[in-house]
Amino acid sequence: MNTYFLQVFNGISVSSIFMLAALGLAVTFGLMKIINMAHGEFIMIGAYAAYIIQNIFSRYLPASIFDLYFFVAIPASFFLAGIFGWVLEKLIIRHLYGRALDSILATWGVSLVLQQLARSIFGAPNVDVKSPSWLNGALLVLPGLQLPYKRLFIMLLVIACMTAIYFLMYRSNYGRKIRAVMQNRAMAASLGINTRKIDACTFAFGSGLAGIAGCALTLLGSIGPTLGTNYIVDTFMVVVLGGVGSLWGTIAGGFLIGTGNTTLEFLTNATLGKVLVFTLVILFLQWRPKGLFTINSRSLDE
Amino acid sequence: MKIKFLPKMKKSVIFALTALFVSSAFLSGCGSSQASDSSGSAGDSKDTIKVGVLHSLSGTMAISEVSVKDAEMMAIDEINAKGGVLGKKIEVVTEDGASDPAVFAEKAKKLLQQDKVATVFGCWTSASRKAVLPVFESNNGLLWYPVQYEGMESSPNIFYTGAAPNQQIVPAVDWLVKNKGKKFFLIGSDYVFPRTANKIIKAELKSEGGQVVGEEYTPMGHTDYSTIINKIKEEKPDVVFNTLNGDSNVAFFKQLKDAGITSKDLITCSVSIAEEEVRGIGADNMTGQLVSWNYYQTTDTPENKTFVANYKSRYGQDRVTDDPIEAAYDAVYLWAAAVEKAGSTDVDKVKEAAKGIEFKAPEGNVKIEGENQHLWKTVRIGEVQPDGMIKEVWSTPEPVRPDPYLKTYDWAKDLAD
Amino acid sequence: MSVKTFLKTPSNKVFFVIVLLLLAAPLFLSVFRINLLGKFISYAILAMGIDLIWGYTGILSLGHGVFFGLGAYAMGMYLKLEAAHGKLPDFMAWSGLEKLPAIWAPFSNPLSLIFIVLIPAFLAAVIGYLTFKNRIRGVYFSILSQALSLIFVVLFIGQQAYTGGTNGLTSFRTMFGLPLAADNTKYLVYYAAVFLLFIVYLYCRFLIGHRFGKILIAIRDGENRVRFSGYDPAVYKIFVYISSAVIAGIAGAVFVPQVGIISPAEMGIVPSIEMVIWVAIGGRGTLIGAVIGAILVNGLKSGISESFPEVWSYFLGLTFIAVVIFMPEGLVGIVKKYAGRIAIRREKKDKTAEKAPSVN
Amino acid sequence: METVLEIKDLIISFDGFRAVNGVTTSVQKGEVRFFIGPNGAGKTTLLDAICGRVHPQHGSIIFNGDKNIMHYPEHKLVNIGIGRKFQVPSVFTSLSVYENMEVSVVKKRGIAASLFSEITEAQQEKINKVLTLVDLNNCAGKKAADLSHGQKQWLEIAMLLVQDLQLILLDEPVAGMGRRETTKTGELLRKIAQHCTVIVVEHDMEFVREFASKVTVMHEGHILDEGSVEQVQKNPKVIDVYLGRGGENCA
Repeated sequence: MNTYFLQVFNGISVSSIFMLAALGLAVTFGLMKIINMAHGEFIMIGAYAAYIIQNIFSRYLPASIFDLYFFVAIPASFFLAGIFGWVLEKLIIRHLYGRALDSILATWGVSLVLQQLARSIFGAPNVDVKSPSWLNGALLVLPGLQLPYKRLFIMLLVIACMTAIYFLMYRSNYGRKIRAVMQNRAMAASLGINTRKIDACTFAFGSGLAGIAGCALTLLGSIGPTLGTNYIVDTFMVVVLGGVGSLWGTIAGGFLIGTGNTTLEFLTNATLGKVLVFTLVILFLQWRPKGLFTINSRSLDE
Repeated sequence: MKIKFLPKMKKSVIFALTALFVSSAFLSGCGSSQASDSSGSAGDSKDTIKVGVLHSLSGTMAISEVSVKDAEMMAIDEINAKGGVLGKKIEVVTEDGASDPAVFAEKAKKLLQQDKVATVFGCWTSASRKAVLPVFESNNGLLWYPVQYEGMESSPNIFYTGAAPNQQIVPAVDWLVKNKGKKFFLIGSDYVFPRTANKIIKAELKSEGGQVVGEEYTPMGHTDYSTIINKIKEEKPDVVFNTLNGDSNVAFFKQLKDAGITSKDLITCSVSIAEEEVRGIGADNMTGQLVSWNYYQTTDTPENKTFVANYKSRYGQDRVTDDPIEAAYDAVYLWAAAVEKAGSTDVDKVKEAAKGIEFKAPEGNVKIEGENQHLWKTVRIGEVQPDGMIKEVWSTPEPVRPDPYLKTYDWAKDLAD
Repeated sequence: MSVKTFLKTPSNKVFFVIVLLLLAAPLFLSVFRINLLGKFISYAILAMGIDLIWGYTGILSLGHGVFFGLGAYAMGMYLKLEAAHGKLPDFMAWSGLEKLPAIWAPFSNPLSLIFIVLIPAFLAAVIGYLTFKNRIRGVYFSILSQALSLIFVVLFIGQQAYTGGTNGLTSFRTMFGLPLAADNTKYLVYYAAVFLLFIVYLYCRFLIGHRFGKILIAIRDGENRVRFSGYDPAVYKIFVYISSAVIAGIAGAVFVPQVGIISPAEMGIVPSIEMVIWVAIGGRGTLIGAVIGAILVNGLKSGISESFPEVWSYFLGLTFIAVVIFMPEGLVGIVKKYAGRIAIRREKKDKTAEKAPSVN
Repeated sequence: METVLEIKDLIISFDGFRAVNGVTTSVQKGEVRFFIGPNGAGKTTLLDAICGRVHPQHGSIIFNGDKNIMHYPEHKLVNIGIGRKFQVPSVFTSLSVYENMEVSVVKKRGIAASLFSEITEAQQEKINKVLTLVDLNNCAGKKAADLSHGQKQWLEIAMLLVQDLQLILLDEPVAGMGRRETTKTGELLRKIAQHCTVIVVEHDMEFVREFASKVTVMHEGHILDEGSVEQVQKNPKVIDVYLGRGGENCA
């Protein structure tokens, strides 16, 4: 019984990780139609940002406040990845609007450079980020049924990010501007919106979200130059399955792929589970090529 | 401005020619210039002996292989500082295998055919070794392979300085059954080494009355182990035998700890985690867990004290040494000793001379077994310490004879044909 | 088509020069370099296939490594059985198989080499039919094709007993009875590769040269317009996808005897995207660009990564960004532009010369 | 007169929003029918339905008396005689003008035909004739990408003309054109109408007045009125929703 309950929890937990990793992509891909193959590398930048903050805390600050580093690391990851994203947009992405296929190729070049950059700076081997002690341990629901705090924390973080995105995109003036630019650039520009600035900020925001994901992933996995490559295909599948341009789609896509992965892995094995999930997603997309949550609009057709 | 008068068609022809010549220039590049200076025996010119170092310096395997390359370079420099081999300096040709077996094969061909090196130190993964094996055999080259592996191989052109299964896995299982319990859960990355290792373990457990309660493989780069940990919890094994590789280990141990399982609750024994990997995992995530190797940085020999000190002073105090690093270091010395004994770098002569050669290695005495070109090695089971070092908890009293095909074990009869 | 008409187009002329150079290469390169060049030729064949589907039809497939791999594995399986001399291949024995699995059985016969073509064709037909009929296109197709290559890599690694796992297939000894390690065999294999390069080029030229090629470009420019002009773009796309997959399969089969190994590492996401780079750098939508791109990039890769392995990633990444953004037409595009400019200048000069009174 | 197109009770909705809501009308042979109406009236959606791009939830579209359009895939509609020009000029920009026409003129559109059969002389003549008609015969070798906006529109119309169609659908053919180009397009429209029926969606009222034989005014998915230009202009409802604010809508 406990096993099955825990499995459900695992499914939700893995879903939340996928959602977190895919959120930034939902912004850059969904809103801007830029396929950022370097998205995984922004996750990596976030992870290394956490590593740097941890090192600063352990080296220069009293040990008593070491556990608080994570609260600094999350915004630091967001900003570092965001700055990288902003620079990238200014240098490269802005040449690629409306050239979705080319954006795949160019950003893949970016991912190569960023990986090698990480290797040059931090070395090829993995580095260790110590989780803050308040995240160690687990919530004891029943004897034998423990829910790790880290996984609960990531779930909360996802909810927080989602809420933030929701308010930013749908309840703020800035969000209105973003949506205006993404839907009709010329019209928005003629209304006096600085579309160039909006583009750069949106891309930086999406990249920053990837950074937060990277920071959170240090709790669960390895931190190395190739960290991002482990997530890139999964996150794209999440966004595509959910439906491009829809926040709900990303949530649903993350949930389906996450629980699908864990359930099939539990029933069969990890290799087969992964193959089955991807095959099912590909088949599903044959039936609904635009994903679960489609925005039916003529402008998207061509 | 002569170009101007060329018709436009010819422009593109010229372009094609330039492009081709550029690439063929790269093709023939260093090779052709160096090919000429090789005399009689391989890689042996007037005052230097050329050797190849072939590891992944880029790509996913660079994580592990760069340190191994460093150890080989250190050994070569040490030997050169003492006057070299046969009175000649060793000259190194480094190649990058780029974590791609096909590139390994290509670079091995280059080292043997173009550079005509006397020997090659290199490879890490079984895939890369299998890729270069036919190259070394058909060119009669010599490869020194420094990593523990799954066995079932004994190429006449390869010397294996890492552990064969009977020098790592087999004794570890035996010790675990006697000291920790009989119920085993096997977890590994989905590739050749873990699958073969687990076949061996299963056969051994059967003969020792042990039991396998679960066997799971995850794709390379798998990042979520919650489901498998859940399966482990359900099966309640005494021992988790871990053959995961690379990044997956980090995820596995971090998540195992989160699930409330520490070495006090459940012992794991890993055979692909050495000091270098422990650093990436975080020592606190696997304190008290077991590993099985032939060498640790803490191994108590005078040779090791010098080795560790030299390695650190050369590459940085924060660097650690581990088993493959040490095995790679040994390989260079063993080759040098064999060349001295043979009085030549000729592959056949070196192979003949290498039989039975002994070396006081950092891990203690090692000896080349002539029959299969593996090393006699001491087996050590160690426990991960909070500082990331590994403390030896048990070792074989003597070096163990290598037996890649497990011929001397009754239970292994059906494994190898 | 006569040789004369063939040589009328500049790009055919350039290709002809390249083939001549390749044929002459053994005169001035060592066997090792010839072997390496043979590998590049297999990549050049592959690049033409990718150019057909990406450069001409505008479909970016990030899963062509799979087709390359399938062709290569078909070849590898045949060579492996030839090396095993009727016994079970070594890796199967370790993996616990007792007899040859059914999917391997046909490969003891040389006729099975037809699978080099058939397997990629079949897979491409199924995937193409599903995705193109369902109008999955653009980035969606690219992402799906990427997932496809991930699926295949995971499967091939996981099915160790049948595929050799991460090790792949290696240790081939002979090909049709000829020892692969012998220099003469290497030359033979090399010339076979050049021959296939030529054949595949002719095939692509044939496709492109007719109205079919214009329809492909039309699909790239405006698929809806094509549809409302009465064509079913899906049928064309499926056909091109299959052609391109078959070419990739042939390239894989050319690759194996030269390199001596095929492993899942050759069919993954990274190699699949690198293949597209060659075409992009050479010049998409021109067959000759694909050929030049593949040979040039791989030549550089061998050269640069031999000397500076760390630099290669930077170099490749930056080149790629630069090519995509600043020279989307690739090297061939630059040459055309440069040549075009010269031609215009020449024309102007000619005109002024006409007007001016003759000097002599 | 012969009825070319018969639309009955057509309902088309996207996510619950009814873009076309119960449209019934018929188009006679030789007509130049204009659909007009404010933005979002459902004109383009109606056009999309006639050429099979969107599938109506309810109703029927019958072509030439017995051909139900919904039974044909989009690419087959050319074969029964319906062609469509898009709002944004959509020609094959990387091909030359002549190649654009070549792709359009052929009747056998299978793979084998496009690989093995060349253009016949009759087809070549036809292309030249039509190119002369649209005044593009001088730029046959030019890349379509290098044409002006108006020329692209004409090329697209020319591509329809070589296809021997019975019904041509034009979506805003003069949008973005100057006065002179517009007049030229209008003349072209007259010539086309001699051979086949034309349905036009257009905002430019001046253009409508000059060339329409019959006008259908749409508003929020419904047909508001139908008849000659003079007739509908007198309808107070039409004046109210459309013509009254016509000034701002005219492009």
